[in-house]
Parts: sequence; structure tokens; C-alpha cells
Amino acid sequence: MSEVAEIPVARIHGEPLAALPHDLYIPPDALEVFLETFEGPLDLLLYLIRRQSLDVLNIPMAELTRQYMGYVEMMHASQLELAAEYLLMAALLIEIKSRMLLPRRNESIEDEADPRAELVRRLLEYEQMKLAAQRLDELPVAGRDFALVQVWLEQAAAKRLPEVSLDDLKQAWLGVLARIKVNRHHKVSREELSVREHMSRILRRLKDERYAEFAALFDPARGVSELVVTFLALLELTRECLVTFTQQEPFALIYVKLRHADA
Amino acid sequence: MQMPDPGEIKLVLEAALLASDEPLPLLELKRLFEFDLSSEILRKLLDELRQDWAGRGVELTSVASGWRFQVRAEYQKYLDRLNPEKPPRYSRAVMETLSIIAYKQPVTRGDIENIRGVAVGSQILKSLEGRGWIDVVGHRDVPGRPELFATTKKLLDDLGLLSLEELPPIEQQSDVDLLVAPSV
Amino acid sequence: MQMPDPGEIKLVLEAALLASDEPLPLLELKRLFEFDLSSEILRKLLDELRQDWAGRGVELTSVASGWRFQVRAEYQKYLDRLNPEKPPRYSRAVMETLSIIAYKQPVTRGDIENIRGVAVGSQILKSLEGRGWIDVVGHRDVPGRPELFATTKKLLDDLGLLSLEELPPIEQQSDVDLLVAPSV
Repeated sequence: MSEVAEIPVARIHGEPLAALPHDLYIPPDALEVFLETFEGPLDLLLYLIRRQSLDVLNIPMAELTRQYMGYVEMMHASQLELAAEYLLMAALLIEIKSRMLLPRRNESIEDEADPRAELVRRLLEYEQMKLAAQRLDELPVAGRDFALVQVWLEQAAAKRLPEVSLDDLKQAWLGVLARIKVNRHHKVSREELSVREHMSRILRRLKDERYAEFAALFDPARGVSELVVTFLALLELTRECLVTFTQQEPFALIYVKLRHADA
Repeated sequence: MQMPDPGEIKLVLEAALLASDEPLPLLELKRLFEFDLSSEILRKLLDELRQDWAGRGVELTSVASGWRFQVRAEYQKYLDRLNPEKPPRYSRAVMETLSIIAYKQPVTRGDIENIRGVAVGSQILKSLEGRGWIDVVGHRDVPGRPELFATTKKLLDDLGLLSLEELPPIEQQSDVDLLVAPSV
Repeated sequence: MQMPDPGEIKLVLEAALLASDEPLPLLELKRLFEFDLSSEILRKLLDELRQDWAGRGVELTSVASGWRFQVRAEYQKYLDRLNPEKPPRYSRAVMETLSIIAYKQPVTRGDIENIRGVAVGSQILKSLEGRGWIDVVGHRDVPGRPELFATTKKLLDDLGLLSLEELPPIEQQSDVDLLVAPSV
């Protein structure tokens, strides 16, 4: 390889290539940083060429290959898979170099493609995309660099939940009633519903408080009918074995509690 | 830190409130600025902002957890046209279960099954409980102590009713009562 | 159907655009109204609305999938104080992959690997797909029928662009003409 390097194949804008630029040397312990810095063999090659300020078309193959192999050597130990990709590139560089060293007949120079052309095309294409990626990364991104606007919309959260109207409920109830075969005169009146509602109310209260004083369940401020309905609800709850009444002695306070409230 | 003019502060408040997906409390709004913005000034500016937005399709309101912009109810109907897909509907089983609980509460799952004549899947009761429309108000004192279900205030709210008495009364010959609740 | 006055239409447009979580195209905006709103009038009103919002912290913009409101760049710094943690930037590998798909689409994974000179981890494509920035638009008719990737409207939306043509122009660092005269 050293002989190859001495052949003046490469000139930097007319000047023969002198020594290896010092800034290219990467200490082995900096390899990790180095691998993070480059996106792959093309990226590294691009760096080497750009740092040496070489004309892409006058790639000093020997020097470049030597440096390149040095890096491959270093990463060989730590990242074999990645090293393979770099090795492939090194092989390509060496192939190009050797093809260029082969004597060629003068007349065929015109039609024979320069072995470096394909590599140069790839380098340029990659560099173009690398720069494009940088430009793209500079664009502001919604959610990261600027916020979008979305004001609160009622029902936005409940949108997927089915809606139920009073009429739906009524129709469903009629459907239930229609299916019940046994006939008996039955009337669901406002009063009966009211009793049912109070039954639920009393049960909820007893669930929280365990027991309640009988009189405390009544709210005289809401009128006589309210008192009657509450009383009916208590009777119904007793009939349905849901509550019990206790009284220690005549005229003592009456307590209402859930059956098995202790359970 | 120099305090910018109130107009500029209002623009910042407006942008932050429009972009936030949840209500912003005063403390959070103060953090928008590097200088110390007093609650008094902040409230005054928010109030001005609310007035600036009066008569628009979106309004600035103060809810429990802070301030937020929201679409005014009158404009909802326009926005509904963007999503014309019909809202999903509950199955007949769910609706019947709900109506039985509403009209016959408190009832056990067994009562509902007796009335409907078919088994009631527990996912039906779960979905109604999840919606906050029914809850367990106690247990019937029979073997197994089955849960007693009743409708909640939320169901009334969602139906726009003040009390169960406002449910449509239905006169019908039937024997529902025989099927509910063991008469002892 | 009577057409309401333009001011009222603008309020509806504004409310819908402020409430929507994605850009609204003209067709969608027309559906807000029961009467027939011509695209010409709609565009004119949207343009007026954009001007109405000039100088505010929030601006009305037109991106690939339609119109939307977004916070003006100068005001973002205030909002960032509420959420100082920004989503991280993508790695160079992801950005290079994205730009190859953006500028050379449709491309296969093999095409991307050829240009980059390294293997493209599937998690790179997955993360871009997960973001909704790229998707599979077909398969190349070669053995193995590899997937062809292209960028989506969402990428343009997120970058605030109307079309792919608005992507930054790609530069060529070196003179390709040099290729014609290789000097050995």
C-alpha cells in the first residue's frame, strides 16, 4: 500500500497530495464518539474528502483507503456489524484503486467509465440528502416548535356514548310491559314513581349513614304529599324486606336501618 | 423585568388559553410571564378578555379548575354538522334494563331478569353503572343478598329531568309488581 | 335556506376552526352550513378571517389538509414556560431517512439503504410510520415485492406546509459537471 501512496495519482487542485491531515487522526478511545458522529461509511468518506478539501473527482484513493482501513480496524472490535458496512466500502475503494492502476489502452479511455464515477455519484447523492435532512430538521414542527389550537367543545368527550331520550326510555318500558303475559291491572303513576324514587333516596342515605332516625327521613318543609310519599316509601321498603325499624321502648326514638347493614 | 403593556399580556393569555387542552388556573397563567403578575391584574385582564370575546362563537369561561375557551352552546349545532354520523345507540336489552330500573327501582338483577324473561348480562349493568346512570343502593335481605340497583341523579340530569316523577307515566295492565320483590 | 350575513358565517367558521383538532378542508367547512356556500365566498371569508387575526398570538394558516389556527412563533416562548419539556428531536438517522422518503418518494427500504450506505433499522421506519409522517403506498414489482414508502399529508401539516413543493430546495454541494472529465 505504501508504494501506491507514493504514486502521484492525486493532486489537490494541481498540488500533489502531501501528508495526511492531522485532524483526521482519531484516538481509539474516542471511537464511540466517532461512530456516533458518522451515519455510515458514506458519511465518513464524505467527511474525509470534505476535510481534505479534495475535489470529489480527484479522490486520492490510496491515502483515503489507508485512513479508512484504520477506522475499520478500530471499530472491528466493538461493532462488528457496523464494521462490515465500513469494510464493504473499504473494499470498494480498493477495487476502484486497483482498476485505476491497471494499464488501459488509450483508445478505450473515452468509452470506459471512470471507476470512481459511481462512487462519486453516490457520495453526491448522499450529501444532498444529508443536507436536505438538516434543512428539514430546521423547519418548525407542530407540537414541538409551535402549539396548535383546540378549544373546548362540549360533548367532545361524550361523543361516542349513546344518547338516550325520554321517549327511548318510555318505548323500552312499553316493550317490557308488552312482553309480560300475566295480566293484572297495574298503573305506573307519578305517585308510584315518586314512591320508588324515595325508596332509592332512603336506601342511599342508609347506605352512607348505616341508620337514620325515623323522623329525620321526613322533610316537612316540602309539603304534606312529600311526607305521605316518604311514608309510603318506608312501608314499601319494609314490605320488600329492605329496612327494619327498631324502638327500644314505647315513645322512644324510632330508628330505621338497612337489613343486614352490618354485613 | 419590565412588564409589557396590558394589550400584549392579553395576547399572550389568549394564545395560551386557546392552545391549552385543559382549563388553566390563575397560578398557571402567571407562569407565562417572567415578571410578577398580580392576581388582581390577571383577573382584570381575563375579565377584559372575556368581554372582548362577547358575541363570538367561542367564549372565555371560568370553570372549577381554571379558565378556558369553549364553543358557545348556540354554535354547537353548526359543528354537529361536521360529524353527521349518528351517535351509537344502546341495544334493546340495555334500554329495557334501564327502564326497569327507572320505573321499578330499587330492583335486583333477578327482578330485571324476571321481568324481561331473559338473563341480564353483567356487562349491561356495568355499562349503565359506568355511565353513572345507575348505582347500587343496598342489598335485598334474601339469600345471596343481591344488590339493589337504582337510577342516579346523573340520569335525571342527562335526561333533563328534575325528578323521577317527570318520567312519562304509563298506564298499562300488567303484573310487573308480582315479578318484583318478594312479598313476605 | 336563507344565507346569514357574512359576519355570522365568519363567527361559525372561526368557532369550528378553533375547536377542531385537525385542519379543516374547504369541503368540510362548507358542511357547517345548510345553505350552499360557494368556494369563492368561503375563500374570501377565510382570507378576511386571517386578516382579522393579524397581530394576535394565534394565526389562521392554510396547510396541506386545510385551514387551522396555530400559535404564532413569537408567542410560543411564553407557552413553553408552561411546558418546558419539549418533545426531543429525531436522530440524524431518522431525519436522513425521512428526507430520502420526502425527496425521492416513493422509495423502498433498499433504496434508502443504498443512498445512506448503511442498513436502515426497522424501528426508524416504525417511528416515522407511528408518527403518521410516512406510509406504505404500494409495492415495487420486483422479487420480494418490497414496500414503497411515501410521505403523508400529516407530515406537511405538522411542518406547516401546503405541498411537497414547499419543502426546502435541495442543494448540490459539488459540481456534477466534473464527472465528465476525470483526471487520473
